[in-house]
Amino acid sequence: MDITCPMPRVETERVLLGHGSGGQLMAELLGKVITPGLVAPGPAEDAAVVPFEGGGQAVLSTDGFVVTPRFFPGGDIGSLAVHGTVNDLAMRGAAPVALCLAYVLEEGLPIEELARITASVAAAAVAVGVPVVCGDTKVVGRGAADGLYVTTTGLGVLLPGATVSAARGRPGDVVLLSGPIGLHGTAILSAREDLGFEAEIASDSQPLHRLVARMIAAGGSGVHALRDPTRGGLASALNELAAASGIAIEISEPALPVPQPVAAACELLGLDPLHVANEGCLVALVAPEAADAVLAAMRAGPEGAGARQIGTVAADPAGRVTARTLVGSTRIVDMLVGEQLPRIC
Amino acid sequence: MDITCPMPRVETERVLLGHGSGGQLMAELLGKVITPGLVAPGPAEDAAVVPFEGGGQAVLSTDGFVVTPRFFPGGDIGSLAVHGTVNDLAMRGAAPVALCLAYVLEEGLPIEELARITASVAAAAVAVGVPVVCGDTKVVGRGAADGLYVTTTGLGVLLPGATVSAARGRPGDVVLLSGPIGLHGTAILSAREDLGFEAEIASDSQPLHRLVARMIAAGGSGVHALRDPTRGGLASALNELAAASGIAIEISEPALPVPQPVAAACELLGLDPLHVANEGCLVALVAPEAADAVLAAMRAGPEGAGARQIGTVAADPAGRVTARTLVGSTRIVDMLVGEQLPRIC
Amino acid sequence: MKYLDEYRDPALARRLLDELHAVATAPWTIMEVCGGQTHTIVRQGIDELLPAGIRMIHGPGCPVCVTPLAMVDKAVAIAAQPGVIFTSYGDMLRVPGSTGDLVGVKARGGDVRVVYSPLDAVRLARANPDRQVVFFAVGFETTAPANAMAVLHAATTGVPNFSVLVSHVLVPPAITAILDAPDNEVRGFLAAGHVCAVMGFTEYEPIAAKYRVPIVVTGFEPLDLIEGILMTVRQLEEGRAEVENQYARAVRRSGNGTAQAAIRRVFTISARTWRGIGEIPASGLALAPEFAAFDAERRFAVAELNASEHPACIAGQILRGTRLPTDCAAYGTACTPRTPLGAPMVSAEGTCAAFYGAGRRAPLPVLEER
Amino acid sequence: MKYLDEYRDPALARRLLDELHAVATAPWTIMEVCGGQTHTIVRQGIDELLPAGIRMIHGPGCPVCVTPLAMVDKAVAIAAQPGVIFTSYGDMLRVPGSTGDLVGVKARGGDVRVVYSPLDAVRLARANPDRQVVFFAVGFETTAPANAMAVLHAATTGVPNFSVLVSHVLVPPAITAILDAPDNEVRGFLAAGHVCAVMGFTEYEPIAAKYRVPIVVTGFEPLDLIEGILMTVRQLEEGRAEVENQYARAVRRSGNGTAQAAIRRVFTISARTWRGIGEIPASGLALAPEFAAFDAERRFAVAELNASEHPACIAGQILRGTRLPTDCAAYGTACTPRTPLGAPMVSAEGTCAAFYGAGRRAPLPVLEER
Amino acid sequence: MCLGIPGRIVSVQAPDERPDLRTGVVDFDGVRREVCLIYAPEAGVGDYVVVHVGFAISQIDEQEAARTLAVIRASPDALATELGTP
Amino acid sequence: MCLGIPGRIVSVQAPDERPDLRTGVVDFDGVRREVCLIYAPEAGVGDYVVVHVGFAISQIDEQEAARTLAVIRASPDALATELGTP
Ligand code: SF4
Ligand code: SF4
Ligand SMILES: [Mg+2]
Ligand SMILES: [Mg+2]
Ligand SMILES: [Mg+2]
Ligand SMILES: [Mg+2]
Ligand SMILES: [Mg+2]
Ligand SMILES: [Mg+2]
Ligand SMILES: [Mg+2]
Ligand SMILES: [Mg+2]
Ligand SMILES: [Mg+2]
Ligand SMILES: [Mg+2]
Repeated sequence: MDITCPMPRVETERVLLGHGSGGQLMAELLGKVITPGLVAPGPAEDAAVVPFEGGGQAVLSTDGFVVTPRFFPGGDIGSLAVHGTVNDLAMRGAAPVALCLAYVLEEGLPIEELARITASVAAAAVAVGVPVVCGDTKVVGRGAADGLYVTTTGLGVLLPGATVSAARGRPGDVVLLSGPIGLHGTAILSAREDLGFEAEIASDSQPLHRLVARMIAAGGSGVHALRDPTRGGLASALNELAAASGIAIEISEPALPVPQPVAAACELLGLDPLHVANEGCLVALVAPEAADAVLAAMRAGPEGAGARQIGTVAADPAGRVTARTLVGSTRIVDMLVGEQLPRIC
Repeated sequence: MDITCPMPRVETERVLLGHGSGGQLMAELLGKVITPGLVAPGPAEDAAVVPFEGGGQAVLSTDGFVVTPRFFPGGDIGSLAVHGTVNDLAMRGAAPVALCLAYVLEEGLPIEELARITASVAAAAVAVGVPVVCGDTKVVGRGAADGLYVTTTGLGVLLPGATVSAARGRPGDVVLLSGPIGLHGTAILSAREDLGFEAEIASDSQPLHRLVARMIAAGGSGVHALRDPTRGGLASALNELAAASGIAIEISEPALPVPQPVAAACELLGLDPLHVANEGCLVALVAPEAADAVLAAMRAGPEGAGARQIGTVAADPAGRVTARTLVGSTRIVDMLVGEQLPRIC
Repeated sequence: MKYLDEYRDPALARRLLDELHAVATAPWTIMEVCGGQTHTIVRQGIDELLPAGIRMIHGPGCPVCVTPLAMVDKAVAIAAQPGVIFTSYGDMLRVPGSTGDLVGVKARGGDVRVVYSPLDAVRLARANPDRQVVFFAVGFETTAPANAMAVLHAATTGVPNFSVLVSHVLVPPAITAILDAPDNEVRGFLAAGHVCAVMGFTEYEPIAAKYRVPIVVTGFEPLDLIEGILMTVRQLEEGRAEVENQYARAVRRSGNGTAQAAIRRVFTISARTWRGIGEIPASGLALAPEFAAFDAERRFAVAELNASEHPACIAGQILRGTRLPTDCAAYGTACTPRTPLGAPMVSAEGTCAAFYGAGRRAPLPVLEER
Repeated sequence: MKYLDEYRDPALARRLLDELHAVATAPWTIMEVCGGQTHTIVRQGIDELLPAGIRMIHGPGCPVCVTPLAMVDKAVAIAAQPGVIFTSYGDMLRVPGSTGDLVGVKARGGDVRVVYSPLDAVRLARANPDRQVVFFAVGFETTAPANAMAVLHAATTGVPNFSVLVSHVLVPPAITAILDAPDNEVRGFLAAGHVCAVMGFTEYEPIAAKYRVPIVVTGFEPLDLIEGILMTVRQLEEGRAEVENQYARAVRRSGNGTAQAAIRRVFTISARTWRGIGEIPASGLALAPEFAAFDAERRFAVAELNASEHPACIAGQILRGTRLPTDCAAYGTACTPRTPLGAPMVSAEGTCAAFYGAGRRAPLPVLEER
Repeated sequence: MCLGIPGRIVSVQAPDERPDLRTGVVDFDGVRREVCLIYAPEAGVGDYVVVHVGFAISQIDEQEAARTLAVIRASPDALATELGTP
Repeated sequence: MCLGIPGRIVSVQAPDERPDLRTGVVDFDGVRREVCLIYAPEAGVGDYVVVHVGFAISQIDEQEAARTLAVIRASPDALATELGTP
């Protein structure tokens, strides 16, 4: 097709905020620019399982944290950085063994704030029961960062009996969700000053490794796939699992636990709760015969007290996520395209 | 002491660029703000050795890379991020097993540049022989980063016979240096536009794991301590080893391999080559009986072709580094205080 | 939420649908005018529950879809100027102009900010007296009073560094244009509830009468929409062509007088080009001469760009419901939501985007761990 | 490097030292005036190789050490103003004023930049016409011609947004002040080679004569310094008090006429306060009235701050060589290179900092892996 | 177009000299925002208004709201009819 | 004070209308920088100048430089004397 100028033109030469939003733009960037030639092709996993000394296996995951504001109801960038990486390890069926911590600090950051964040990292690590074994601190000039960024990397060891992979979802599996959705993203939005909203809402940021340990203990290899629906929300998590496993996922929209203030904030800003980030819940694809035991195990602890089934897995159409809507119709559950922007329309 | 105002007052409440320069300010920040309560006390190591599954050991190291300009003679931020972490693993006597890669991208970064840097990461990892097993990509708003930051984390396995630690330096050890100093820092300075200097100088950025493997193979547990003198330069590396091992190190200034353009740039800007960063050499404390074999092994490969003895270790004064000067006197080799600033005086 | 949740009751929705199935005997093509209504229909899958003959056409009621290429180009040109803070509702940021979009301007160093309210833009101007703050005043009659108040507020309190780039459109002329097209197939309209909350619905009465089309003022929740469709079909089946009000809880016949007065004070009626449709006379709002000082087009003297749509795009016919996206050669190949060639692919509620979202296509792989 | 490496020859240094040991029979206190010379002495450990009776006193020749607190405060106040780009040689960034230092201003959002040359600051001003670019013009006679040329250049080519905060000092009045102190112990001087490259050394001749002190114009390399010391000791041993030129490869008796003319054109001689010493009449340079428009002090109307030194600090006596840092109660406790209370602890070449560096103190632990 | 969300006014402020320039805090199930009330001159604390881009554009008529629902509820329930229950 | 480093002029430029406003590129063992030559009016390509903050403040007198070294070299070598060798 011959495209002459002037024609509608979207930005394709520069990195956009939407490239980091966990949606289609990000998938495009990863697929076209970052992973080719760098990472061995394979399903999208939360953490990598690496052959290690003498036939053993090590589990690794790394995540950068750039959340703003750095302090928000329910947590801060320090605790979040611990939980995020511990959870990514857990999503692969691993228990955390060690954490690495790398700071990028902006010149001018109040040292008192750095101390508070570091104390929060330490407290979160103690609560998880994982040692921070190494670290790094870089300082960049004023205006070359927004205060402080953290990258945490986790080393984990597979839980006995765990065979979890994003690619192991199977037709017939049930889809379990451990708790309410949208809390983290909404808490961050309401903590941002520029939109003028206030809400008494706290992020769900919490470690999920104990929840996963209970699930694996109860369901063994019947726990097929796990994912923490962080950036991009539940919609992205489900689409990634559907793509990696080559399955169809159907969820029931009325079954989704969307807390009232989350629903309200989404209505006001025109957002979809399925696209809003979470930091303390997980979605699981579980073999039907193990589902009851796994669900009971989830509910046996505080992180999974509100666990429930939200859907089922079918064979076709592979890679597609659909939702049974409130009025009993179905719709495609698509990934966010780019950045999550408040809209008026 | 009662300090009334107005009095000379230095900035103590904010993070300064000097806090990231590998010198005294950084040591102060780490010692007072970052490590207490977070990292178990212990000697300053390049990488952590972590007990792992079934009595094994895993080696971990993490580093953020914020170098500007991102492309410089001899390398770029991508290859540097691979070399830096591989080298930190090597400094603990470990062979690299896997790398994790976390990007923080600034909105607006040309995607072509991201692709080039990623290709450089991939090429460097292939050259090292270590797979990149997982990654993460975050995007921050325009003005909230300077283009691109990378954090790499490495998992390694101890080389057979390696018992390397910053704390294992012993009186009587010889101090070996693998190659010329100051190249990386000078290359970066001359690639910066604002100072107006030009020099045909390339960074020494290169992986040192094969060099270390040769050294351990030749010297076994006689290789006591290793360090790559990156930020803060050789002066910081030696001071850290002296502190961690509780030893005195004396080096011979005339024995230091300072390439001509490095010397010239340092003269012009009033810098000390001992404070200038390196990314492709190491300093080793080696038992005297193993020194010849280790030196020969170093020289057996290109990274160590210029290896030489630069000093010796004594018992007292513990923690002190001195240099035999050109005119045959001695001086204290101190760490940089803060940021490395060009001076006229 | 009160006044939302009740109107989402699945059992009541079922009842209304049953009644609709019982009432509808002939095929009818109905257009919901408003993008917000399209959103509910697509998101709840209401169209799939309708009787086979009832076909919903997504109308032009989405500012993202109808803002012309040339106006997006002006926004991009102004936003790219140094010293400018360009503010907009989030909707417009990803709309491509012929030289790029506003997210691209931002990525290249422009200061583009999303605001929730136009008053936030005025506030920003007051906080940054040495910068020019421009607000992209798009929208329909619903949004016009808010945008009018921002201008009035800036004028009254003296905020000289504030200006607006106006691209306001009006619904009735668009409906008339659709009905005037020789190949028009639309037989009834759901009027936009919030437009009517501001304007009332007296101006629709002559249209209903002249063109013999039922027009039902409709809300935005599932029950509202199904009831609005039901009321329209009832009129069609009974041969009536009246204006009815399904959304009586928020809409009065004469609308919101204060808001209308503010619109009349700040704006005058003008011709506007609608993306995908073309110029429609008297179909938009421009700043009244009294407020010309706040006109960003004057302040920044942006060249009038002669931007033309992509030749392959058949958006005009799609917006009028006479052709389907799958009739378009570019659909799904050159034209996707990520790289839209035409208006209906731009917003998630656009007809082409809605088709694309529902079509069979493999999700993009995400190869990275999260 | 040619003209550097030759003057670092260890064998020749040995010969000169041997000769010095042979020549020196009595104890002599000698001051090297220049911080650059101090740097070489400290870094090469030359003082430790001298005969036991020869004691080197580090003089006031370091702009970092002698710039008064009040001037640093002015720099900090100007640099903190919005719209200002404050430029400086790197030396001044970590010098504490009474409200903080320039690195702190930068950390708090000020735009503070290190330049290598004052012409780079002028260039920056030309590239940022809407910002005020201020250059911190510190230094001795060596630096004055460069700073003068920056002002001349800005005046000639029309760079109205450039200005200079002048804190220039002159060497001969400082030497005189030291010699005038009742407890002075300095018996000979190494004059600063590069100051004399600009100024020549005729102005030292009356001082040598009046105070009966040998003054040897000396270079900066190890051989230069040892030879300079040797020449001074020879004079002392022989009872001579002349001005001699060790650094003949760079210094002519009348200096650099063009450079002197530029200084005279742009600056006038004025009183200056020296940190740790106090005000010395006619010991500095101020902008000539013709260039008052480029005076940052006028442009920014910074309040005259009455900053006082720390009462514990005995810097004045230390700079004159009459007391040692270890005589100071604050030394090594309240006063360290990281938290200096007085001038001699500020720069690495300051006497207190040099003592601290050589003293026994545990290096700070680095607990993090690199 | 025209996302409009109903919320309850929880407080009202107005400058003394311009009582018409009212603003209010509106609560949406726990999320609150300041809203301009100039176009809802009759609405007070406790009333529900439809909010669009920070402006109340319409006050909810509670009786009409109830009536709409009542009409729908009164329509025949096909399933119930089929099963023969009322 | 006054870091001054000797370097060799490798090229000279001057604006046509102001031949006195000369600048040059000076090489310092492989590191090059543009330097203002206004205070070294006699120095040309190949000459060594002492550079301070981007200005040549003095041209090196090569004969004096050699002489200084010759003087030092001529001074008695104590070690050699001790050992009885010249
Ligand atoms: S698919 Fe794209 S090009 Fe075709 S009609 Fe729709 S918007 Fe236009
Ligand atoms: S140690 Fe500090 S306080 Fe004491 S004289 Fe030196 S600079 Fe002054
Ligand atoms: Mg991860
Ligand atoms: Mg910032
Ligand atoms: Mg490391
Ligand atoms: Mg930037
Ligand atoms: Mg990730
Ligand atoms: Mg994660
Ligand atoms: Mg994850
Ligand atoms: Mg490190
Ligand atoms: Mg490192
Ligand atoms: Mg290291």
